[in-house]
Amino acid sequence: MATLTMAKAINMGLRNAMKRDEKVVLMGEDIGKLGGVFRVTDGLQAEFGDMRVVDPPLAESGIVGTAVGMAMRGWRPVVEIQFDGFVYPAFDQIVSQVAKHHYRSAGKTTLSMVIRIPFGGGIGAIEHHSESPEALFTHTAGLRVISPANPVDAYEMIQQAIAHPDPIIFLEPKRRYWDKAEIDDSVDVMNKAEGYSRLFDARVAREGSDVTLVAYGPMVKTCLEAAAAAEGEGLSLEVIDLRSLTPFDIDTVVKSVTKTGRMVVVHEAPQFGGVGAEIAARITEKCFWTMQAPVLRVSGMYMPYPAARVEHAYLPDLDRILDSVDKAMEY
Amino acid sequence: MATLTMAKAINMGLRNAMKRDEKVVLMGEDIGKLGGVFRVTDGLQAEFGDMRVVDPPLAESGIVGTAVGMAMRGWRPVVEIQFDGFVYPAFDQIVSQVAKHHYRSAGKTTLSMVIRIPFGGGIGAIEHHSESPEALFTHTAGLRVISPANPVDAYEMIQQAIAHPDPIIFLEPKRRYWDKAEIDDSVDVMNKAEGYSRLFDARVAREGSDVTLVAYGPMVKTCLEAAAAAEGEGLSLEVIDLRSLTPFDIDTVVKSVTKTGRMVVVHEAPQFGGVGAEIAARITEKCFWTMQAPVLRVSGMYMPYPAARVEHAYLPDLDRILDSVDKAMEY
Amino acid sequence: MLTAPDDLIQLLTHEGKRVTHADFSLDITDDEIRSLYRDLCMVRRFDNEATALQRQGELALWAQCQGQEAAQVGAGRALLPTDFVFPSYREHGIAWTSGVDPVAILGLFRGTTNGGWDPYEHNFGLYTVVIGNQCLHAVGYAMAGLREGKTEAVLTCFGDGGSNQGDVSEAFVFAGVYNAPVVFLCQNNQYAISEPNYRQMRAPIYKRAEGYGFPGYRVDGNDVLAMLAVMRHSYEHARSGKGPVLVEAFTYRLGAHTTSDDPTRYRDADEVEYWKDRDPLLRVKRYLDSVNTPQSFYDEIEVAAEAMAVHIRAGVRELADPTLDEMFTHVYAEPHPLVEQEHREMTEYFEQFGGMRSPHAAGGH
Amino acid sequence: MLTAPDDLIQLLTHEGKRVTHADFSLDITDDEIRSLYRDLCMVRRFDNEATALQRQGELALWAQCQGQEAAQVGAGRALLPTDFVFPSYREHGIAWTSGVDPVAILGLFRGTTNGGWDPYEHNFGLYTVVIGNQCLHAVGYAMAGLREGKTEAVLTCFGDGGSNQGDVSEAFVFAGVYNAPVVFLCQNNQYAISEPNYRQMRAPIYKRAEGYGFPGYRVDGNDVLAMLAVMRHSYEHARSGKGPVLVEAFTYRLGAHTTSDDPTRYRDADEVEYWKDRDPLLRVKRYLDSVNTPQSFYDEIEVAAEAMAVHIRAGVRELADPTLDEMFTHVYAEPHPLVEQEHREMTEYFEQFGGMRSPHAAGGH
Ligand SMILES: Cc1ncc(C[n+]2csc(CCOP(=O)(O)OP(=O)(O)O)c2C)c(N)n1
Ligand SMILES: Cc1ncc(C[n+]2csc(CCOP(=O)(O)OP(=O)(O)O)c2C)c(N)n1
Ligand SMILES: [Mg+2]
Ligand SMILES: [Mg+2]
Repeated sequence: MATLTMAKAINMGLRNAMKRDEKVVLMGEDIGKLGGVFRVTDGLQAEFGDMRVVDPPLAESGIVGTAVGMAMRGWRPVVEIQFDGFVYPAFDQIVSQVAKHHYRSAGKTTLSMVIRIPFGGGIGAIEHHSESPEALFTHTAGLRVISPANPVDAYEMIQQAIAHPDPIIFLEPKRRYWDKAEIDDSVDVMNKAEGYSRLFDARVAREGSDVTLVAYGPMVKTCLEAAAAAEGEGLSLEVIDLRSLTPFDIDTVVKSVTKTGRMVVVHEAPQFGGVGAEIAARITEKCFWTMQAPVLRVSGMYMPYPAARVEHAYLPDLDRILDSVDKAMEY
Repeated sequence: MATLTMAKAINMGLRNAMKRDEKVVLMGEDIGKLGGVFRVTDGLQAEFGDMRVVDPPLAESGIVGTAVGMAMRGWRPVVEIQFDGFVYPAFDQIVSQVAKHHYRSAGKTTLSMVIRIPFGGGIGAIEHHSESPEALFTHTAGLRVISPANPVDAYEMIQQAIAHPDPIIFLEPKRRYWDKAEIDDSVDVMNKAEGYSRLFDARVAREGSDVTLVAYGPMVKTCLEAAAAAEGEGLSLEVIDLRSLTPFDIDTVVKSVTKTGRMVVVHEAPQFGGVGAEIAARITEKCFWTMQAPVLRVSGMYMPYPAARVEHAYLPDLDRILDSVDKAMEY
Repeated sequence: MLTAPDDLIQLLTHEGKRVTHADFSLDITDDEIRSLYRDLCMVRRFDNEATALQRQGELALWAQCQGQEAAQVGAGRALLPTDFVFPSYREHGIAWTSGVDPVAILGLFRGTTNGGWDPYEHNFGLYTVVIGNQCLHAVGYAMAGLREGKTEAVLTCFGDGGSNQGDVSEAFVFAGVYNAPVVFLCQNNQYAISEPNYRQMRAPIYKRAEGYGFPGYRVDGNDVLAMLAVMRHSYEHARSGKGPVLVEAFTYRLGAHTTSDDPTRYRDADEVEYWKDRDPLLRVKRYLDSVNTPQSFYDEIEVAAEAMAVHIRAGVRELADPTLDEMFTHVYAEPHPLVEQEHREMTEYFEQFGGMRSPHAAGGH
Repeated sequence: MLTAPDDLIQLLTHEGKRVTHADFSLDITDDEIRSLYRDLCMVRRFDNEATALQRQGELALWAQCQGQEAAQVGAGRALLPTDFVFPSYREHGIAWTSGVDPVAILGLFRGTTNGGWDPYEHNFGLYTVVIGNQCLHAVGYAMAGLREGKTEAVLTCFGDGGSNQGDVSEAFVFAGVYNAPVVFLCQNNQYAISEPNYRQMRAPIYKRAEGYGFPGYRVDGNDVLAMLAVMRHSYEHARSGKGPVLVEAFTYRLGAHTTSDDPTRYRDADEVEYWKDRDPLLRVKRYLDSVNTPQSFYDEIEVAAEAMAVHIRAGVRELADPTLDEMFTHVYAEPHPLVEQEHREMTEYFEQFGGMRSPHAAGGH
């Protein structure tokens, strides 16, 4: 057992994956000597050499595109995009190639690759460093999109993602990199009987009976804080940590909503066309007669991510979540 | 008055816009001598010369990026992306620059530009030529996304879009390029008192009372056909042509749903995370007590656009729409 | 009018005369040249058959390679079986020399598949329609090969227009930095659909290589001998650990961009005439005639080509539309609940009508 | 250890000796050199103040330009007022010579704005963080200038790492094809964050220009005289209708990539020492000392720099956080109902608490 930050937990997960399978290659700007701008790959180049921990030229399409070529040969590239806002130069390769290759080749080509993206705001960064592009990927069939919310999941999920045969967008909630938790590093995550079979399952992070809060990545912690605060006011909130956005574990959410009849979805991305829209539409369709209030959404706003000094107003926080919970209760 | 195809109607709209304002410049692969692969710009280079109708190097990011630079100087570039599937190389410029520049510059820089994209399937094309990427743009604040469904709208909307100060993604339903309608070319669209003020309004394309069908671009016609067929079965369907996806004219839809209590949204893009999700979520929130059935969605599937010989199964058609209408009625 | 520059690497003039070049030579027998000629003819025939099939409505589209056969056959024949090809969408000649069944190629253009062949069977990757994407895959594939200690060359193809995509220059960068054994073959057929070279570039493409740290050559792409020589050299350069090479094959697209295109809108008949006289098949024929090739040789090719044509025509008509099940297969390597759900729903939906019917099922439109 | 190559265009050695160059010369008085030195010192001071402000928590981040002052002041001073600049995020020196208020620059790094100045006021565009994007804007802006019949040069800046982005090569292509009056300035400070040149390229960057059909030069970027001469020449080349130029300013980032960076992880102290001796300020000082510059000259600069520092410190602390209203303004040029709705909702929401409170409102952290 070790107490690790999420950044360190991912680091350990990557190390395990690299030891387990020598076809695992990390690629990303400054991930070598520097250990990445968030130090997630700290020490790995020293340990595995610069053929396995690659500091590529500064060109995201090039990084993802060459990773595709490596994957075509059975390697397992794990790409780090330095910040969310810098994934767009690689968007074409991701949407037209990474997502489609298995289908186009009728399964002959398997692209087992992971694209790690530190995402979201809350760290006071300048523009392009705080975005939440998940909806752009979840709409693209062929990709799987997952996001851990805590160090334990981060540690396990990164290893499972690397072992998985499909391409996976792995969204790391950057403002949670420094959150700590106990990690049991004595168990081989991939040797647990289930392997990666539970990778796409949602998790009930906290049980409750009045309203279901649904979140993923950075907002799970915020929802848990809201639930704790609500308890004081006599409200019982159930918090679901989706963990995976596609596949979307609808059963876990339906089960919860069947109990509560009310749901608030929380994410940092703008509401319009965000992941919350799909969740709301899908759950409403499934649970039409159960819902006692419409699905409400708490999210970022329809604007470019604003200047850091007002991001606190842009980002969903405990108060805004509870405000929506109250609205849901009023129905 | 002239009877024109949608392609010709856009051609005439472009010509008018170019005559009206000499800062309008068209840029796009093969739009010159060839007149574009769909001949939408036929004859315009001969008329306006190759400084106003530009066949640029084959590089979409380059085309959009240089268009941004021209717009920064007060020019009004109208970019043609040859097919939907080729817009992704320009995605970074669109999302990080086109969408954000007005905000970043606190309004000092106005990017009055239009990005025309023939989109959607139904023409038997090979891969990457039949995609519906609209949800990737509507989620991006700073862009406006519109789509005409018929030649008259195409003719007027392209002119209004070019005159508008904001960047606009103009989605042309390519399978409707050959649809014909009467166009009144004697009126100067921009001299009509309203200018572009109604550009973002939805339109009730057919009145009805039982179920509201909501669509845009290529699916409007399909919905109208479905409504005509349903009439025979005694069902009265109201069809709303959104015309604009962002802004989304929620009032027109709410008004309709308040009357019908039932709604089916139709689009070609995959359902998961599609524009229909946002419409469903938003309308459900607004009309929670009015809805007699959940919003149902008829759409493409969660897969890369399939081989052309099965696109008929992938694309929403009259039967699938009526099937969903029946489901909505059963609630 | 676009004509041929005079600094091209050439070993066989368009009049069919063998010439020498200071840097490149080819030790080749007339029989070997006949064998190349045979491939040129087979590819030409394949291309013509496909065009005819498109006209008959059997294909949705066809991208002709007519005029580019020498560039492709030269590049293809110089490959070793262990080398790998990342083609664009017009490399029918390289598909042919790689042993891919022409019928498989046609599936993509018929619209029965987005792929059509197993990339690993003949080390010939899927056609790539999004311009430039494949160049990066080639580099990555080659980088992985280096890690495996292989000495294989990787070929990737793109066009004159395609050379401008950011992905292609990024591929140059990566190949250079990692010394990847990639041969970049740019078939400069002088047009990107309707746009002639002068709208795409200010300097010849092959010159870009130097700025990225590797050699670039410009070859007469209508000269199969020069292509063979330069490509052999380039693959060997790559295999022997010297890194990437860029080869610009200067050629001409004799046909339309695709069967949907109308080249009369953007180029003159006399330009096409000029290039017809430089037809890559014609010059080899001129040479072979000058060395007394018997008519029986040409007859034999004709017989083989006709047999292939029969195979293609029958094969294409047999290419079945995907079933609903096939349509839903392979979106992911592992099951995905949403795909499964939609698969189930669509199956149930079509069962109302007795299963999915194909508008094409009756055998064409 | 990364050292200086010896084929750089140089007019002033790092020992402070003026030298001649076959292709570039500069007719300049000692007083003019003093004026350049003054700018170098002001920019250095601006940079140091900003670093200090970041350490004090007044800025979220700072990207130092230390070591690159000569490249920037040379490039900036050679501009005419009608020319336009499309900077990256480290062009503080060019911002300075363009007349942009240093406080405006700091707004971006304080996090009070995503922009901070009016691009048209000093013909100095907004900083661009997404690597390479701005190069295409520069080309488009120049293309529009051609259409207006203007004879203006457009400068755009990027880094050694940035040179690899697809957008930059596409900018080369477009500039070449359209003969756009763009000067591409690559400040090769030898690192892209932690990645040294050898991880980014196989050949010197300036060589890429030729492949795109225009000249490329490699200059000693720490030599303000060489920079001034080459940039003057290049802008004039552009303005006179000869098309684009690429200038690689070979320099060294003496500081960290940004205040978040830790360069000790990836480079050695002796390398930094080597380059400190090549400091762009030092060599001009050595020269000026050799021509008997009075101490009063240096004192006057010190006074001016201190005045600027006072202005910066006061100005930065006064940079207000955006209000809620400001946050919602300018998403679009024309009203957008969804933005209006969310604006309304958030205003109502914050009214419950008596308005939006800023965690920073008390005057910094
Ligand atoms: C990214 C992208 N943009 C546009 C297209 C549409 N398109 C298909 S082929 C072509 C021209 C390609 O010209 P070139 O690279 O010279 O190759 P050629 O077709 O002449 O072999 C274009 C514009 C595409 N397939 N991909
Ligand atoms: C598209 C993109 N990818 C990654 C980044 C993150 N990033 C910021 S600066 C930088 C290094 C840039 O190096 P270089 O181009 O040499 O410029 P320098 O910072 O040395 O001036 C990186 C990787 C970015 N801003 N944009
Ligand atoms: Mg071509
Ligand atoms: Mg640098």
